[in-house]
Order: sequence, then structure tokens, then C-alpha cells
Amino acid sequence: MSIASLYALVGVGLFCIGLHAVIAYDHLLRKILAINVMGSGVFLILIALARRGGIVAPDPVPHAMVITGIVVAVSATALALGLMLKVAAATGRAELGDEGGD
Amino acid sequence: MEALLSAIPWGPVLILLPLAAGIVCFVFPSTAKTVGLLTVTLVPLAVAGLGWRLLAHGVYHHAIGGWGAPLGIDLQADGLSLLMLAMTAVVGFGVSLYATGYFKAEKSGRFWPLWLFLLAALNALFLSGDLFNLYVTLEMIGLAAVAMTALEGARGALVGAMRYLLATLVGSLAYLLGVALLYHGYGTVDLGLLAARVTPSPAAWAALGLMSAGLILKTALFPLHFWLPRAHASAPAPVSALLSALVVKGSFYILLRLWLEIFSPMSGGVAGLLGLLGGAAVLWGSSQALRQTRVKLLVAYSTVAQVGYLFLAFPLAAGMGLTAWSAVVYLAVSHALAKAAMFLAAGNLMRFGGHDRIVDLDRVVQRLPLTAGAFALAGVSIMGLPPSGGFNGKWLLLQAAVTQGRWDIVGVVVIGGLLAAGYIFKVLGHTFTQADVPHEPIAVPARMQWAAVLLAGGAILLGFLAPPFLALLAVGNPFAAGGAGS
Amino acid sequence: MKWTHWLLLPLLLALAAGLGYAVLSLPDRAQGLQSAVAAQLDQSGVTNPVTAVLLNFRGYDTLLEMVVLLLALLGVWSLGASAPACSQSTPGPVLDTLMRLLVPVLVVVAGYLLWAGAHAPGGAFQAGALLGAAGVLLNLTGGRLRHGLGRVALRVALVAGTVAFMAVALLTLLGGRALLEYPPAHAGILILLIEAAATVSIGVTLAALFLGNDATSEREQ
Amino acid sequence: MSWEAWVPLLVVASSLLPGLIIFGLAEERVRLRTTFNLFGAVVKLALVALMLWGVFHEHHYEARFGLLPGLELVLRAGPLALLFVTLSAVLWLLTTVYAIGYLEGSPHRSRFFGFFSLCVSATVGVALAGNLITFVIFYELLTLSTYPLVVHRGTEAARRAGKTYLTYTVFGGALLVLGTVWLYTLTGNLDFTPRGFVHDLGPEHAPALVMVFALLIAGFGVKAALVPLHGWLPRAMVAPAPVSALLHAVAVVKAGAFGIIRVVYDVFGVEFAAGLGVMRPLAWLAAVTIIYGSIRALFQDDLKRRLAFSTVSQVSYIALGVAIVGPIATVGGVVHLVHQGLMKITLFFCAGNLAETLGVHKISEMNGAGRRMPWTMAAFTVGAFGMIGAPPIAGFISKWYIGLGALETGQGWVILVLAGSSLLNAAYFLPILHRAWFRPPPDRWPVEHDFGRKETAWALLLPPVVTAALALGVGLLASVPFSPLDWVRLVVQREFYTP
Repeated sequence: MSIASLYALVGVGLFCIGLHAVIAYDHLLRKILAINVMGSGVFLILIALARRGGIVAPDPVPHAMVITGIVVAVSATALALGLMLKVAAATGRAELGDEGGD
Repeated sequence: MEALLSAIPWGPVLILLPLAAGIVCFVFPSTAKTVGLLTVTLVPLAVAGLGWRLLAHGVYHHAIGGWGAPLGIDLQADGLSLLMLAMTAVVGFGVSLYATGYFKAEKSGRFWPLWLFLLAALNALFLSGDLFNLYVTLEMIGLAAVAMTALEGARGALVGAMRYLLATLVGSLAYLLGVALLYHGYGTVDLGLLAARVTPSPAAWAALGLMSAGLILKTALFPLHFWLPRAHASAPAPVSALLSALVVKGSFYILLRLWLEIFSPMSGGVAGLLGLLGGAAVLWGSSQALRQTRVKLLVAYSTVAQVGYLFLAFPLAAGMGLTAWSAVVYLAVSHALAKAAMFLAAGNLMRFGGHDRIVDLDRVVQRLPLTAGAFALAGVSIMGLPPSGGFNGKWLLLQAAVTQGRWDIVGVVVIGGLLAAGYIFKVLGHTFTQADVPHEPIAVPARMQWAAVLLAGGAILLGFLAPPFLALLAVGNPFAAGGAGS
Repeated sequence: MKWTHWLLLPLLLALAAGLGYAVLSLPDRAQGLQSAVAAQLDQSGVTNPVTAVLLNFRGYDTLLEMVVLLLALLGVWSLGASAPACSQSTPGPVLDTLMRLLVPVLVVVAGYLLWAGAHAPGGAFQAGALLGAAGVLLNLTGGRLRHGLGRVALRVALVAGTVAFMAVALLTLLGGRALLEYPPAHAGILILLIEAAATVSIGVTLAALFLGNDATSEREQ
Repeated sequence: MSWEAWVPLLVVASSLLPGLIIFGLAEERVRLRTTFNLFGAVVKLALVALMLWGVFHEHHYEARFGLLPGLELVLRAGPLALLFVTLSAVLWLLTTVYAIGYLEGSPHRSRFFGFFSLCVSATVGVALAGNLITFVIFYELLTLSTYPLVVHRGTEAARRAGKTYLTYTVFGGALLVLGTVWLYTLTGNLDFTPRGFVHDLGPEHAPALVMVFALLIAGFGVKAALVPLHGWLPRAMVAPAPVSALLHAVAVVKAGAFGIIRVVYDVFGVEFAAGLGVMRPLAWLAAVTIIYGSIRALFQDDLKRRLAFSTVSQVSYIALGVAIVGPIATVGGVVHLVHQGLMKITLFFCAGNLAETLGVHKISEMNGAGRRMPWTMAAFTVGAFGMIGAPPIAGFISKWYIGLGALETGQGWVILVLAGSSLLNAAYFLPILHRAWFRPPPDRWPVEHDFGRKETAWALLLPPVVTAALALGVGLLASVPFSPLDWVRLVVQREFYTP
């Protein structure tokens, strides 16, 4: 197994750990962080796999994709955090209850 | 004239126009309403221009940056893209008209840029032929949609928006991981090139699973629909209309494209699974809708059911691709028009009575006849009764199912229609009766009523437009690869 | 909730195993686009391949991504002011001095990254992130973005990157070229222009996202 | 398109357009609304007369539009279609006059007349449909446009009745659509053809065809109120009297019965259907419905409900005449479409008059009604005797032909059904007549309206008198050219049975 594949596997692991946390934890901050962990996993996979077969000059396309992805992730995280604060202010706790109604 | 029409790059226009308008609305909020209305009037014209080009010259293709795939990103449009764009333009126009009456000054300044960016993103999505670019458009749509859901800031809306955001982000990441695997397996993210290169392999299977799961989550297919009812029911009415009519169609469109272009040869049991979930969605969504006591929640659950219909075609495509896929597109477009009309009508009811409790609708049929009429007409299409686009779609679906002896799907379609009649007429019945506690009605601007009528009328009109509709859909033969055997 | 927890674990393990298998089963040699990028690099106007992809070959993605950033800000702003107000405490002399030193340095480094992006790792996003960090620092120590910028001016700064991008896009279209098809001779300068505007916008947007509430809203003034 | 293609379209449009305009009229524009209504009805009658003349001289009136791949929306005026169109057009004019009188001063009339016109358009569309898909479309439109009329009064009872009505009709519609799709996948064709279009299918398709037949008959059977699908009809009687009269005595139930005729003759072909073995069960079902409806009618005190159960029973004469399989019985069944319509609408008009003028809703309140309202009760009496089958009123002609046809084909049991039904008819109608004519009137009626020297408003009186006269006339003059009987003979000869 090459180093590249090892990194990619770590990425898979991050993705799954993040997914688990998104589902299993109730607190919104944890969910938001978990999604960021998932995202990091995906980015890691994108970058790492470009190095398969001992290629020295890295493929720039996945790098560009990751940069785009990071900006998207930052944007989404910002919105999510803002929303979380509002939810916490409105319901008194940063969780998604089932009631949620008006 | 013809030279001019050919010279205009319709694809980029459809993306840049709403984008630029959104920026103007953002920088100068006082102009938002004017700029917005102007834009949504121009966008249908641009779609018509693109349609003319498609009919005259066949499939549209635009290599951004002049590079061409795989290095660059290609815009492309066939009949399927065109119909989706047209659906977006028409629904967008109706909802915009409505929004000019719905939002007060301050919210209006917030709504328009978000909506125009969403419009740009939807257009970009339907025009894109690049999987990574599709990811970016998905995120644009997701963020815009969530922001719009939370626009009015009520508690239910905030919680709905939060759940929606988390779901849509997880869905996007699953999709992106699939894109990553495809890129590293086949060296491109261009749909056309992938179509030629992808062969059944573990990476392709994983990509199929991840991307399907992510997109299903965004499309709110049962059982991943948990986020939809609350979000769609608690958003402001025009936003609910856009979410139910257009936003879920965006992710569905990508799934359909992936399926048609890349995954159809290796579908295996996945098509059956999608069909199964679709059937469950129809039955579950409809029966939940039937149990609701609020108009907007009822309409939102109806979306869960209607999304299910779209997936019933997957297991049918192997034998009767053209009929089954035509049915899906017909159902998708009809649902967009009808559901938008319903949410707008529901918004009018809420404005009028200050609530949307079904049993207390209190003679709306007499006091708000246009709104009640819009709800009824839209309901006709949702139930799949003739003449309506919904009927045409169901007819084609039934035809595909009966021909292949898929009586289970036939049963789901029939029962779904009956349940739909149940929940639609549950609302309509109470529009005739008097409420126990009468209330002081609040006037609803005429254009908010007419916007709903316009869209509902469109859903009915679609019932008479099958020949041109299907002729347009055939441009570029989008279903050639999707098992369009007959 | 707990029993679903236990159901979840094996499912996710299976997912991880499947994905791991898929990753490992990929062909031994990566089949990316490095050679295609390399072949066209001299046409792109820059020598850093990542920048070439970001701003030229896939520049359209970047244009849309600028909108994503803007959308996030619009979303946060439309939620209304609820973010806890930042500390109003007057900074002590140490912090004050540090700020005076650090912020200009950050701005200079951002400028360098922007310029370097043409031929080495760097570019608008990295530079914008630094600018944003500078804005956050200023804000944390009591500075206010809106003190320096008027309402419309702030909004213009927020959209400058997107507008520059779209202006170039429009020019290419009007010139009869494809969308964002830069003339090779001018590609370098156009990319620099876009990046410069984008750096400002990204920096301001990130800082504004951190602030949370709408600094341009009439209500708050 | 030639001018002849426009005629069927215009016949539909002559009620559709006024209907749409009326929706937009303010409530108090009574005169304008009445003008539109009557103008549309008269234009329709004129067009129908034109088509009657033309079809007799073998002209073809047909309009076609593309609808779905391989399917068209076809409106075609054949002899059978015209029978139903003429009936609807004549009765629409009369019912419009009646409804104007009946609803005078009541709220929401624009809505009422708007939907009323839509119903008529849908009925005419059903009649003119040239293929099964067109039939289905108008049939569903009829369901939709009658719903607002059933719930028109806006009471909780009306809402519930509407719910029942829809539950039945939407269910029936679903079966119908399913049967139609199935048929289409088998044959690739849905055009109504004399002597049917399915007989070319091989014998291996026989089970599927039996299922299709069952689905279609069940779909139509809901509106035709075949037992056990009849439950909606008595409950829908909460609707205003003109609705009960035109829609539930004529348009809706007849649309169902007409559908059965179309399926048997123009889809399957009666001989082929008989060969499939599906006609015998249909005959039994019809017979059971006839007896069951009559028995239930016996026990109703509410006048409209008694009439409704009578409708359940009488409409099945049509299905029975068709199911006996033979030209003579067919004549009896098909002509009953017209005859029963004339008689039953008379009875419902009269019931409406009693309710509107005297506040009488129950049979037990009808003592002496004949003395107070002689013209109304005279019309009622004609209708009732017609239903019983007394010569020379129209009902007798139908029963005579059905009985004769049954004997001709050796199905003597039908005579028993007819006789039993007539006895039951007598048993539930004669006591009403006895009360009305021979019992003394009460001191005061439940809710009496004063119309001066007249017994009631002329708009309420004229329609039942005219329809009663028509019911008597078509019976007396049955063998005159262009009488319903004569026309039905033409239909049967041209379309149903190979000479």
C-alpha cells in the first residue's frame, strides 16, 4: 500500500467518523464540526489520490477543487454557525428537537 | 434577426443575467423589486431564445474559457435541460410576481438577491455538463435555499432551516466524494467523457452509491425526507413554492443525468431499490399529508409523495425507457407548477385568515375565490386527474408499468392518486364550510392571487401540450442511453 | 436514540470498508489532468498550475464560488443581529501596539500571496483569508469595519471580486469569445485584476461573516 | 379544419364559455347572468338540431387534437352520441329556467351557475367523445365540476356528502383510468368503433380483456350507481334541487350508463363481449340493482331520497337492456336513457317545487299536496306512472322492448325482474299519489311561500310540466320519425348489430 493510498484511507475514515457524529450527536455545534470533519476527509481523498503511482508533479486540478471546496465549506460553516446561534436564542438550546413547530 | 439569435450565447446569458441582477439588488436594495421583476421577465425570453436555438441547431454546447472538456468546463443543453430551464423560468416568474406583494420593504431587500442568486444557480445547474461544477451549483442552491427558509426568523423556520442545512451539506459531501472517486478513476469530471469511460468497477459502484445517496437526501426521497416537511412548511410562502417546485428538482435532475449518462449500464438492483423507495414515499407522504391539520404541512408532505413518483420510473426504464422517462419529466414539470401554485395559495390563506388550520378555512371559496380556484386547479394536477400535466405524467407512467406487468407500481400510482384526492379535497371541502369562530379577514393583493392562478393554470394547460412538450424533450435524445429501447 | 446508535456503527463500518476497498481498487497510477494542464499552461497567463486551473481552466467554478461566499453572508445577515456582540473593552497598550504592527504585516503578506499566486502557491483565497484574519483581529480588539466604510462602499467591497469576474466574463462574450475565454496575451493581467478584486472581497466577506450582523443594515444604524 | 369539425367543439363551448364568464360576474348581475345562461342553452340546442339533421344525412362532425403519443382528443357526433347530447341540451335549457327560479335570492349564484355550465359541458363532452381517453377526460371533469354543486350549501352535511361523493367517484375514476391504460397497452388504440376494436386480439388475451371489462364497468358503474357502488347517490341529495334533477337524475348517472353502452358496443362489441362471458354477470348485476334500489326506495320517507333510490333502480334498466344481448332489448335499454331522464327530472323538479313552495321534504308531509299544487302534482303523477311502466308513458316503451328482447333471447327470468320491479315501483309511488290527491291538506304547510294566485313561480312550474308532457309525448308518439325510439332504432341498426 502506497503512502497516497494510506492518506486516502485516512480520508475515508474521517468521512465516516464525521458522518457518525452528524447522526449520533444532538448538539448542533458538534454536528457542524462533524460536517467539517467529513469535508476534510473528502478533501484529503481528493489530494491524496492524485499522488498515486509516485507521481512527483501533483495534479493541479484536485488542488483547485479542494480550494474551491474549502471556500464552500467555510461559507457553509459560517451560515450554519449563525443559524445555530439563532436557533439557540429562539429555542433555548442548540439542538434540533422534534417539536420544532411554532 | 436569425443571425442575431444564433450569435447570442444563451447559456451564459441565463447564468450571468440573474447573477448580475442579484448583485445590483444587493448593492442597491431600494431597486431590488424593479430589478428582480425585470430579470424574471427577461429570463423566460432567454430560455425561449435557447429553445429556438435547440430546435434550429440541435444540442447546445458552450466550452467555457474555450478549453473544452476535460480541461475546461462545458455548458450543454438538450431537450431535458431546456424543459427544466423553462420550468424554472415560468415558476420563477409566477413566484416573483407573488413576492412583490408578499414581502415588506426590509424583507424584500433580503429576498431578492437570494432568490436571483438561486435562480442563477438553478440555471447553471441545468446547463452544466461538469460534475464538480454541479457540486458548486448545488452548494449555491443549498445556501440560498436555507437562507431563504430562515428569512422570517420564526422559531419553526429556524429549526427547519437548520435541519435543512445539515442535510443538504451532508448530501453535498457524499456527492463530492463520489465525484472525487470518479475523477481519480477516470481522469475527468465531464459527464460526456465519463459516459464513455466509466465501466463497472468498485470505484464506480462506490461513486454510484455515494452520489445517489447524497442526491436522494437533497431530493428528500423517503426515508431521507425527514428534513423537508418542516422546512418547506415553515418557510415564507414564496420560498416554500421555490423550494418544493424547483430546488428538489435540481438535485433530482443531476441524479437523472448521472443515471442516464453514466450509471444505467450498471444499475443492477439499485434501480429496483430506488423504485421501492419511491413507492414507499408515495404511500407514506400521501398518508401523512392526509393526517395533517395545517394546509402548509399538508402541501409539504404532498411534496414527499410527489417526489416518490419521480423514482417509480427507474425500475421501469429498462424496458420502456422513453415512456418512463417522459413520464418523469412530465410529472416533475407539472408538479413544479402545481406545487408552487399550492404553496402560493396556502400563503394567501395564511395572509387572509392569519392561520392555516384546515378546519377553520371559513368559506374561503366565496371570499377568496381565485385562491381557492388556484388550489383546486393545482390539486387536479397533483391528483393526476385530467386534463392536467399530472394526468399526462401518470398516464405515461401507468402505460410503462402495465406494459411491463409491474402491477406493484400500478397499485402504488393508483393508491397514491386516491390518497392525493383525499388530502386535496380535505382542504377544498373546508373552504365551503363556515368556521366555528369567525375571524376578521385581511385583504390579499390581487397579484398574489393571480400569481397562484397563473401557475395552477399552467399545470392544467400542460395537459394539452404533450405533443410540443415531448417533441422538445426529444431534442438531443437525452434518453438514448437510459434504456430507451422502445 | 441509543439503540439506533448501535445500529449505526456496523452500517458505518461497512461503509468505511466499502469505500476503502473502492479507493484501493483504483488503478495504480493516477490518471489526472496534469499533462493537459501542463500542455496549456503557457496559454493560461500564469505559471502556477493551480492558479491556472482556478482562475482560467476552471475559472467558472471560482466565479460561482465567489457567489457562494456572498450567499453565506447574505444568509447570515438575513438572520438578523443575534451574534453576541464583540468585546467593547478598550485594548490595553500591549494589544494596541501589537495590532498596529500585525495588521499592516498581514496586509503586506496578503499582497505578496496575491502576487505570488501567479507562479507559486498562493493566490486570492489565501490572501483573502489573511485579510479576513486581519479584519477579525481588528474587530476583536474593538475596531469596527463600518467605521471605515460607508454602507454602499462596504457592499461594493463585498461584491468587487464577483463584479470584476463578471465584467471580464461579459467582455469575453462581447468580444465574440466563449465565456471567460481570455485573450492569451492579456490573460495574465486579467487574472491579476480578478484576483486583486477577489482578495478584497474575500477578506471583507470573511470579516463580515465573523461579525455576523449586517453592518450595512439601515435598522442598526 | 372544415366547418363541420367546429360544430362539436362549439357544442361544448356553448356552455363552457358562458360558464367561465359567469364565474367572473358579480353576484348581483342577475340579468346579465341569466342572459348568458339562456343564450348558451339556446345556441347549444340550435347546434344540436343542426347535427341531428346532418347525422341523419350521414354527415360527419369530428374534431381531433393531439393529446399524448398515439392518442388524440376526439369529439365526434355519431347517432348514439347525439341521443345523449340532445337529451342533455334540452334538459339543460329547462333546468336552467328552473334553477333561475329556484335559486332566486339565494347566495353564491354566480358560482352555482358557473359550475352548472361546466357540468353540462363535461356531459356533452362525454356524449361526443370519440374515443375512450376523451371519454375518461370528460368523465373526470364531470366529477370535478359536480363536487362544488354537491357542497354548494356549505353546511357540514353538504361537506360530508361531498366527501362521500368524491370517495366513490374518484375511486371509480381510478379504476376507469387503469382499465383504459391497460386496454391501450393491449390494443394501441382507443377509438370507439362500431362493433368494437378488441376482437382482433388473440384468445391468449381473453383473461386480460375480462379484467379490463371489469375495471371499465366498475369505473362506470360508480356513476351509474350499480349495486354495490351506489352509496353516493342518496347522500348527494343534500344538493339544491336543480342539481339533483339534472345531475343526479340525468347527467352524472347517465354518463355512467352511457359509458357502459360505449364499452359494450364500441369498445368490445356486444357479440365479442358475450363470447367472453361477461354479459351474463352484467345482466345479473343490473337485475340485482333494479330490485335492490326499489326495495330501498320503499322505506324512505324523505322524498328526494326515495327518488334517489328509484334512480338507482331505474338506471340499471339501461345496463340490463344492454346485457341481454339482442337488438330489441338493446333498443329498450338505450331508449331508456332518454325516457328515464325525462321522467326522473320531472319528479325531481316537482320535489323541488314542494320543498321551495311548501317546505315539504318528507312524504309524510305530502297530504293534500295535489289540491294545493295541482299542476305540480299532475306532472309528478305522469312521471310516477311512467316509472311504474304504465302505458302510454315513456317508461312503458322501454320496459316493453326490454321484456320482448329478453323473450327473444330466451331469458325469461328478466320478465320476472321487470314485473317485480314494476310492482315495487307501484308500491312506492302509489302511496305518494294517494296522499297527495286523496288525503286532506294540513292546516298549515311547514314553510309556505306565497305566490299570489299561482301555485308557485312560473319558472318552477313550467319545466316539470314541459318534461312531463315530453315523457307522455315520447311514449304516445314512439313510432313517429325522430322520436327517441326511432332514433335508437337507427343507432342500433347502424352501429351495434350487423344487419
